[in-house]
Amino acid sequence: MRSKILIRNLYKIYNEKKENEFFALKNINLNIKCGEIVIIKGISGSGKSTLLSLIGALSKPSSGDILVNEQNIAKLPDIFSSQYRNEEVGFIFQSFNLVDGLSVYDNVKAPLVLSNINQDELKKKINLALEVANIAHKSQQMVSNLSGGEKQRCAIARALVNSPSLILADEPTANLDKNNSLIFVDILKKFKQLNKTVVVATHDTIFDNLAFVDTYVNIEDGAII
Amino acid sequence: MFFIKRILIIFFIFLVIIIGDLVTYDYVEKEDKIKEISSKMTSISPSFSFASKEYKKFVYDK
Amino acid sequence: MINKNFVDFSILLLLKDKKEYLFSFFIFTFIVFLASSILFISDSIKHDLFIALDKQHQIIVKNTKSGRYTPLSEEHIDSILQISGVDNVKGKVDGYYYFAQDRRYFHIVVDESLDEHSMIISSEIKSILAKFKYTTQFNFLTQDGITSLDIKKVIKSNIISNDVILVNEDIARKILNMDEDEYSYLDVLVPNNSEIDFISLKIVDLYPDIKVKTKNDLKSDYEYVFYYKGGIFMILYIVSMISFFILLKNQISSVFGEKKREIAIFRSIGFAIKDIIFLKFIQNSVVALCSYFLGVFLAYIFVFIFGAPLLKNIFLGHDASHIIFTPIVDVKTLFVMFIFTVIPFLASILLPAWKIAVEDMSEVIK
Amino acid sequence: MFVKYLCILALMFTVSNAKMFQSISEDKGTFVQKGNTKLYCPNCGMNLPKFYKTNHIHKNHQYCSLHCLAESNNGKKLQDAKVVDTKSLKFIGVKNAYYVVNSTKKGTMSVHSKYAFAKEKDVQEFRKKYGGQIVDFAQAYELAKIDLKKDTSMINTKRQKKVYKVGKKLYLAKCNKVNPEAFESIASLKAGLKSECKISKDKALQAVAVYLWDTQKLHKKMGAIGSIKVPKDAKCPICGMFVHKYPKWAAMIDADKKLYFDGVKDMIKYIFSHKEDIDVKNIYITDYFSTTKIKAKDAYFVFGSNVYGPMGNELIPFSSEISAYAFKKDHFGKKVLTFYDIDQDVLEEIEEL
Repeated sequence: MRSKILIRNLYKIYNEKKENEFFALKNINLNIKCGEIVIIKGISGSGKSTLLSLIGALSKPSSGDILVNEQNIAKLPDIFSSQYRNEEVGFIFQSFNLVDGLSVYDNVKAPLVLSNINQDELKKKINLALEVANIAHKSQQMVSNLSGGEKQRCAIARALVNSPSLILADEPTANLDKNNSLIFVDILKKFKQLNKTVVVATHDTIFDNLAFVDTYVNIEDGAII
Repeated sequence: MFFIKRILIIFFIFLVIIIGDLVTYDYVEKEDKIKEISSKMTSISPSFSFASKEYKKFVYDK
Repeated sequence: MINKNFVDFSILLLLKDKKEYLFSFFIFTFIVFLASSILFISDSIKHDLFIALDKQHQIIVKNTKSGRYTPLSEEHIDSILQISGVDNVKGKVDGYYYFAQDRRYFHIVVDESLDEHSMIISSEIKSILAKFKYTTQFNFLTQDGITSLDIKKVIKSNIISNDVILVNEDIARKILNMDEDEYSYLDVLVPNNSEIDFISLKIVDLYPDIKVKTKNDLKSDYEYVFYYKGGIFMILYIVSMISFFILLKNQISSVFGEKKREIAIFRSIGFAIKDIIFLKFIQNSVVALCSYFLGVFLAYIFVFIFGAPLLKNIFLGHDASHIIFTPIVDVKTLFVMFIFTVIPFLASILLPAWKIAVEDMSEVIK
Repeated sequence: MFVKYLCILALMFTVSNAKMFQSISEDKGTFVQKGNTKLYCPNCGMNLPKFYKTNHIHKNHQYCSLHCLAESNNGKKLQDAKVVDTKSLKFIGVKNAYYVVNSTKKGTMSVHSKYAFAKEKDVQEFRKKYGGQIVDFAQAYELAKIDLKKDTSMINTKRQKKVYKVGKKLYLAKCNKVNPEAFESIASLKAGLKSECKISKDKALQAVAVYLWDTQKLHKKMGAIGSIKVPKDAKCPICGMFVHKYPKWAAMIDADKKLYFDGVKDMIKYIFSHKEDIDVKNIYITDYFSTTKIKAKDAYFVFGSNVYGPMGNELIPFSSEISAYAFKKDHFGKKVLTFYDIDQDVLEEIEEL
């Protein structure tokens, strides 16, 4: 199977060449294939979030390469890395990162407004994503009125709306109760059926020993063990 | 878009009022009136007082 | 780059944060309103004055004695007439009559077409006289007793006729207590414009006590009064400048504070730096343009349709209720105002927005 | 503060000067003339009580001033004239009179005032106050004759610039038609006008009388009117500039085809090159001071002054010799020329300046 993500000799150093220099990631090499579900495990501060934001091109590595679809996103200028985030990646954050004051529908719409598509298609895409994330019934609600699980599903709908091939989830269940966490695991299964590549960074034990997960990666002090 | 359209309509109403006022104002009449009176005066001084000291000086000193 | 969805979304976000923008919107509107009201009023007054100046002769001569104005005599006319280049000299009677009951001055102007029993007054004076029950005639107190004149006509008040009473020349002399050979001012007609300055120098040479004003002097006097440096204008402009900077600070802090997280969210879902800047640009342009035009429009309606109720008193004093401003819209100055308000406003928003957008957002959105 | 400024303004009209020094009221003086011209000077028509203190009597004619006396007698020697004593207001023989000339009190119709007194004591007193020299009648009369030319020119200037215009306006507005030919003197014309016009003031009546007398009986010029009308597309044939931009400098040759120039210099250049086709009568120029159209052959040109036309140094045209010389003095001109004085050398000299 084709490689989706190929990481080579990746380093991320904060405060480089200063007194408080800190190696967040050290020499990471990773190969994730298309349609794989990868769980990155590690305690907080181990560097798994940093790795995820590097894969999502939210920040730039200090050295090393990240090849996504054989394209090195580590060295992309802003305009292309933004496009990559918009079209290829769906993010699901621990704190959901929804825009307060907007409805669920408008939150999900946000990634689509950059491309010039017509109203019907826009509606269709949003409704589809809402269906998949099982939040369609609350589409006109303000996100500030939602419960944690609903917010989560709203964030998932937003991540899916542009039908990206790669989904990155950073501690998706940290703010959820047991029930909602299990729902997320179900959704993860759904992603597998949709043939999406998923990378989840978590320290939650709920993800342990899942049959449909392809790879478990353990990270400690910025290095894979 | 709806919002912008609404604003544009409001501004358009304003504009119509203003242009209407500008067009209907009789400049010629006013000009004639001023010229008529000013041709009778030798040294025109505006017939108003002004709140600042400098201004009074201007009106009544010069 | 401009697409409908994006603009819609920007407006959506703008309406979401309308409370924050409302303050800026009101302050901005008020500043523009105030500044353009002042501009409209001063332009209107200036316009009227310059029209009035148009009819003036090129040189106006007044006499002084120990720093006070004194009348001129026939002799002055004779000798100024002898200067080559002068085509005609007219002596004019003009002055102020003190109406003690209302403690104000009436400007007595000569109208040769009137007879000895009538006068023409301005509508402002009409309402003042009406307060003292003078509805058909008015009694002037002169040295020789009472001079009673009938009100023949009432003319509209404008910037120069507001306090004017037009009377026959003989009556004017009587009211102002001037002899037959005395004149308040002399009008000197000089056909060749390029000789005006030279001739006014010659007149001063002839009579060192005489004060000579050329039309250009008067023009520059008016220009000076309505120049931004002059008195009240300076104060008003400073006030609006200061409030404008307060407004800018407010607007910048709103971008820096809570909006930081929002910007990071948008970045994470694929908004490029240029998209963020464009988003802020659309939002603040809507605010700035709406405020600017609303301010200008309201100022126009306030000044020219409602007659600038409070501001008028600042400019014209308290007895100017009958003056109507001539609607003059100086597009050039409005454009300059546009440049000096909208552009810094937008710039002061876009710079911090850009600064935040380029920051590493991975920490903010964790 | 506000009231203070207004007070100053109000005061300026309360500080009023006394009436003219010469004037008295009618009942205090002696008037020897008969009929309706009793109060008018036969030479100039002016009101006698108004200028009473300079009145002179000669052969039953009462003149307003020594100027009028000298003018109407063509400067002949007069020993039997009488003059008003400034102090007592009575007439005395001129032989016994003391004249004070050049005092600071203004005279009548003359730049140099001449007042007469009967007693030496009064003369000294007057001189102490107002200065001047004490002379006898013969000397004063000589002086008046010398002043005559200058005074007449001053009076003419005033009349041309002002009095005729005022008179004409009043005559057309307030008077019935009057034929000045029917009157033998300006005084009788003025007396006649009194009944024909709705004018009560002596000054206004005087203006009408002077206007009718001078322009219709003596056929004096009223002063030029109208300027050269330059069409918008007229170009100067010498320099190619549009002339209508410089109306003050316009010059015109009114031949079959009208030619316009933006200055006398260019026009002269053209004339020199087309000498045979141009009649001098058809050449018009613009008077510098009045910006009116005048004939070139009657004009005076100042050359070498510090005033520049659109084409640099210019020959600046004037309608009268007096104004040309006045201009030459004020603006550092080199020469005053008539139209016929201008030749190739002058043109070259201008170019070299």
